[in-house]
Amino acid sequence: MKGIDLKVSIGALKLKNPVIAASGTFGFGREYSEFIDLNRLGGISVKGLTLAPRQGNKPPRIAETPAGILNSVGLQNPGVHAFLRDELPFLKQYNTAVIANIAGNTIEEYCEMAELLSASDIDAVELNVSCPNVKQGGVSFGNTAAGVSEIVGRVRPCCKKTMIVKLTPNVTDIKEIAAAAEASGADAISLINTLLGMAIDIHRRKPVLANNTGGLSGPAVKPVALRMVYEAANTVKIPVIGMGGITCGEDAVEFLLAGASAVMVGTANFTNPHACMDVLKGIENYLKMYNNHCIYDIIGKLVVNQ
Amino acid sequence: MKGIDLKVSIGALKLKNPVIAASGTFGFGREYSEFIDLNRLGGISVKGLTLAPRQGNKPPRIAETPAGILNSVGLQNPGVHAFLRDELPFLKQYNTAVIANIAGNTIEEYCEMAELLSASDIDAVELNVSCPNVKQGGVSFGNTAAGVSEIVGRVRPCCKKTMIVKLTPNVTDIKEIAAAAEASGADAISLINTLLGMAIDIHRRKPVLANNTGGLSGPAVKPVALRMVYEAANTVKIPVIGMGGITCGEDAVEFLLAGASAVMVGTANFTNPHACMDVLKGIENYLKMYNNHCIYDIIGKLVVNQ
Amino acid sequence: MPKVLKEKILRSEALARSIYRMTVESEYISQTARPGQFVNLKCSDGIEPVLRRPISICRVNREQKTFELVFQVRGRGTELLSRKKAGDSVDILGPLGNPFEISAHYKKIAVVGGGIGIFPLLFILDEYGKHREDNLKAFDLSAFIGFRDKDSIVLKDEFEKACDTCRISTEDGSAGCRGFVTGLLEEELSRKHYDIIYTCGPTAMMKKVAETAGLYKVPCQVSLEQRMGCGIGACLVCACKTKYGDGWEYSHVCKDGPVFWCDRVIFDEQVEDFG
Amino acid sequence: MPKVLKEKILRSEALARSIYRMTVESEYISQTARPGQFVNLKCSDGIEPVLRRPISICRVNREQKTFELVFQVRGRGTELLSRKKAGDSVDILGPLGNPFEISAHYKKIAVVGGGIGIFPLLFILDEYGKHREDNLKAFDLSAFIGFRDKDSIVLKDEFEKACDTCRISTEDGSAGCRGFVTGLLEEELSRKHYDIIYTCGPTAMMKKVAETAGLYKVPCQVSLEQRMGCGIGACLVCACKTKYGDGWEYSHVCKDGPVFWCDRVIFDEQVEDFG
Ligand SMILES: Cc1cc2nc3c(=O)[nH]c(=O)nc-3n(C[C@H](O)[C@H](O)[C@H](O)COP(=O)(O)OP(=O)(O)OC[C@H]3O[C@@H](n4cnc5c(N)ncnc54)[C@H](O)[C@@H]3O)c2cc1C
Ligand SMILES: Cc1cc2nc3c(=O)[nH]c(=O)nc-3n(C[C@H](O)[C@H](O)[C@H](O)COP(=O)(O)OP(=O)(O)OC[C@H]3O[C@@H](n4cnc5c(N)ncnc54)[C@H](O)[C@@H]3O)c2cc1C
Ligand SMILES: Cc1cc2nc3c(=O)[nH]c(=O)nc-3n(C[C@H](O)[C@H](O)[C@H](O)COP(=O)(O)O)c2cc1C
Ligand SMILES: Cc1cc2nc3c(=O)[nH]c(=O)nc-3n(C[C@H](O)[C@H](O)[C@H](O)COP(=O)(O)O)c2cc1C
Ligand code: FES
Ligand code: FES
Repeated sequence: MKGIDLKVSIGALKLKNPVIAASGTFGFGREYSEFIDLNRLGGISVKGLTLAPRQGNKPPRIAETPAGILNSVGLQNPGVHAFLRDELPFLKQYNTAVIANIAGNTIEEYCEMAELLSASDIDAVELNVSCPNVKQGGVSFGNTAAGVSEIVGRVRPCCKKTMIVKLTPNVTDIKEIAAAAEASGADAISLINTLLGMAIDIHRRKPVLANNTGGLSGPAVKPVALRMVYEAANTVKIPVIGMGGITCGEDAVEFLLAGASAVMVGTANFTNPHACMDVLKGIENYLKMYNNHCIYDIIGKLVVNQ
Repeated sequence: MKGIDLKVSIGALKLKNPVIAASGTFGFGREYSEFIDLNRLGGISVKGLTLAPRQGNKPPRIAETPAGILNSVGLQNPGVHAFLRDELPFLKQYNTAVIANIAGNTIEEYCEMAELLSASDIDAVELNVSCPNVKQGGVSFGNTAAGVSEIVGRVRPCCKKTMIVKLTPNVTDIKEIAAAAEASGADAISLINTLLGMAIDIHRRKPVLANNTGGLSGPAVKPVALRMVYEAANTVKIPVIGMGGITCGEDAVEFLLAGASAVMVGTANFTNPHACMDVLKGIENYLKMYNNHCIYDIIGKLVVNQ
Repeated sequence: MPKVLKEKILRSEALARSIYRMTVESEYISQTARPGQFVNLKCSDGIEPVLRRPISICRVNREQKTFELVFQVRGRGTELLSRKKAGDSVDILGPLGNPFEISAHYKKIAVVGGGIGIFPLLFILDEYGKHREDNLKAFDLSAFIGFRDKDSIVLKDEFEKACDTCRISTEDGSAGCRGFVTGLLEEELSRKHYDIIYTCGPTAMMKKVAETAGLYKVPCQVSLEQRMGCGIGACLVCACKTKYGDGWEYSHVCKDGPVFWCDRVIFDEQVEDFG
Repeated sequence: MPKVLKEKILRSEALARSIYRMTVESEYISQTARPGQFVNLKCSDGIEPVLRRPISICRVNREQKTFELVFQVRGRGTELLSRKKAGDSVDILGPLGNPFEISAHYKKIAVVGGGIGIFPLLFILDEYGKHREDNLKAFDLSAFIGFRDKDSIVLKDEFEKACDTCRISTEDGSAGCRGFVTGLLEEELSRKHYDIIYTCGPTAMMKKVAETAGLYKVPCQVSLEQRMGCGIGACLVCACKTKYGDGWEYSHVCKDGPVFWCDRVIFDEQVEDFG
């Protein structure tokens, strides 16, 4: 890393590098701390939190698809109180940004969580307005600009931390949604959450997932994610955190060139527990190869064809 | 095929079996006639036609992505007149349904083409209101329910043939769009067209496609396609033609169980010029294995989890 | 502590139609793995398939620093694994999960398995076998293993060598007793006491074994299966219903299991089935 | 007429760093293929990568019913191809595309190639070579082949054997003439007449060759490349700009080419480059 400046700013939050573990794929960091040095991560977005504990959906919760997976965990989590009590102290041992990913059934719940978290040691809040796996909640706000404006606008005053709004890709026009998040006070946006999908067990003539549908992630979604990140980054001035199918440094560089200030690595952790570190090394190697000394030398540096 | 009834109805159109070659992936049938017996196909949806000939977009027009491809052909085609003169006679030698896929820059163009085609020997018109690769045209109508209503409603009186409306997956709510197509007079809907995506050449720091973005197809999109077909089929009463990532009989059966009355096979033709026949055989084998004698024994027979 | 390892395959052989045994050289796994634990294998070095595949550790050889996996070809992942040859390397994440409780307090031991569930049971017998060598009389090891038919019987010799009593059932009666292995167990329990029962196999079988064990008040451990994402407890996809106070909760097979005391498990949702 | 064939690989060998030659047994391709045609290969039997990869037919052996492909490892597809071994089978779609125009009317023939573009040129020389055997004096075959440096030179012996004059250039001068192969051609044309020039290689090179040929009024055929989908003319992705009346149109490399008369090609968009 000598000589290469990987620091990025997400609003007021400074990350030592642009590689963040994506929410829901990294637990609360404990499991992966056996494989990688969490101190070397730009940040960790923890498993989606709700106000009350949630059991999540019935199993099976996962199906494999071509170059991707569908999941329908349904936000199983111990609740934000238990997180603050039982998990945050562990994470705070490490020198990495802790991002609390939150989802509520109502705007009031989002606000209550934002307040609780504002009083804590976390570094940023990621408002998940886009979880496809819970009936009420997230996604109903996330799929219209009006819904996003309302929730972001109302949570903003309750949230003293850097506030990232995580967008769903299941929309007609991501630019409009991104603009709404920015206008309503988001410090940054992150995208994409999963694409709503389905898989069918033709022998049982039933959906593979007990929840019938699930969220698609992994390499399969990368082209869609990249297009949306590019569109969003060219719409808003706030930082964009890009994700969707990133497995290596080259993938991450695509998102950075498209305008992302940081990237999140999700599904790739399952295949390769060292994925976040491999992505980081890959970015560094790319910068070295092109003699770029600063990560901002590549962020948004895509030249589009006329 | 003895004993198994594969015939399906798409509005007034009867297909001998539910396997149709997807528009844009099968040319005007000539090339594939060297590999498969076109008489055995349920139908052929020809390359998207426009009123005037079109050169299409600059190359490169294709990029490979994980389990998928992005294309940006941009509707290169000789125009509907040349099609009727030079291509249709060839296709009409075969005993298979010929579906004319059309795209216009204006509603008037759609109407003019529908009239021309209504006077011809073709079997059905597929209104492409969803091509992501041309600036004007298709997609601007296809991504709102109002746009779909308008175009379908206005083309309907000009179209004496079975009228299939092909929907774009790049929308927030496919149910709403499907319902709009039905209410405005579509005889059937087909979906999905391609998902808008992007790929970046990190060494040139430019998009791989000269057109910057392109349409994603192939196995990668199957879970999204299947979910949308399921949603659409449970919204409308008219037949649904399902597609997106079908490569084999098992894939097709997933779509049929989800409610599709027929399937289209696109990208798989590139990998395997016999793909349509393999899909057909796979469907037959599945029916035999479960002792189903009629294709309608499986159409829409998915049992969802409660 | 699990590790990601690139290890060398020493041998790969077909044991029966669609059943393969792979012997892998691994200092780390061979020294640290315990019965009931599993490894999560990458099946190709491309991006497809995306997920690793969980396979139980069937046996270890601490001296030769090897371990064995036995698996059935079910789909693309296991198909790719079956094509690997001696000399190829394989990307392994493991050892994973909580092992069976093996204790010298238990003297009369029964293992009950069906289908691909029998493989991890061999490792249990081996562990008690070691104790037995020191103290021959004290241990009594029984194995009840069930198969579909004669042709699907595998590892019979190995089981017979590893225990005192080995009884086999086949569903069609083409070898051993006709019927399910649970019948053999019931028969045996009606006339003999066991200190512990370990079971692995189809859900219906394990449920029945658990009930029978309950009836005879024999402690019983089951090894569950569920589709997995990460294999290490981070993604929460591998949920299984377990008792929690008066109610229930979703535990996770990869982290809280795969081995559970049977009275903690609620079998009503255990739909996945590797029979 | 192209076919989908499952053929056996007889030999696979590295010719230089990242350059491989694969010899494939194929009655059909060996008997029907003509110089300039290509095959479209499936690189794995999984779904990844989705697209086939186009590779020119480098040579055929009609007696032994084999043909050769020579390719450079560029990415995942060619990497997978390079791992295939003798005895493996390979899924081939071919022969595809329009061949070079080979005619006994042409007596003084030059082939000009750079990088991986040189491989299909060998097949041209072979074809004229056959005529030459019957009528030794009549034909004069020259090859001008360019490489980056000494270490990337491949098939030198084969080219030397297949023609009368073989001149090599390297960009760094580490072997043959220093500079580009187009320099060699210009030098030669200034003192000798050719009846036809065939060229394949980086776009910039072909463009220059085409210009030079134009200057000396020598008919010239070029072999273009473009990313492909179907390889058979159905998907229209492999567009290349060609003259049409007073204007231009998009032709398709797989169907209308890959071989074109150079005066039909408009090089301004020919961005793809396999130098
Ligand atoms: C802890 C654990 C230990 C295991 N140990 C062994 C073992 O020792 N030997 C052995 O042969 N198998 C074992 N399995 C099962 C093995 O993991 C699956 O058979 C394998 O993952 C199937 O992969 P595939 O790609 O071949 O099949 P896929 O194509 O993925 O699926 C084929 C069929 O198997 C079912 N399936 C796939 N994955 C799972 C899963 N994780 N759980 C339940 N059903 C699934 C699907 O419904 C599908 O119908 C174990 C599973 C677990 C969870
Ligand atoms: C008609 C024809 C004949 C060919 N003959 C030969 C031959 O004889 N020997 C040989 O070594 N190569 C030949 N090629 C090139 C060969 O097809 C590509 O190198 C190969 O497809 C790359 O696949 P990959 O998976 O290894 O690389 P990818 O991972 O797909 O790409 C690696 C790099 O190559 C570029 N690339 C990939 N595909 C193409 C393409 N179709 N056109 C242009 N650029 C591309 C990409 O920009 C990328 O940077 C030929 C191509 C064509 C169109
Ligand atoms: C098993 C699983 C659980 C997830 N849970 C959450 C979550 O709780 N909150 C959230 O915002 N995103 C969640 N996601 C979405 C990811 O954070 C990420 O947006 C998505 O997976 C795309 O990135 P990837 O392709 O790198 O996985 C989850 C994804 C997976 C695979
Ligand atoms: C190269 C290419 C060209 C296409 N051209 C058209 C077109 O002209 N009209 C149209 O309606 N769909 C077109 N499509 C979309 C396909 O018909 C189909 O909707 C899509 O590819 C999804 O199916 P698949 O995954 O089986 O390919 C095209 C797709 C490809 C790959
Ligand atoms: S597989 Fe991820 S928690 Fe068990
Ligand atoms: S590759 Fe499909 S038309 Fe040329």
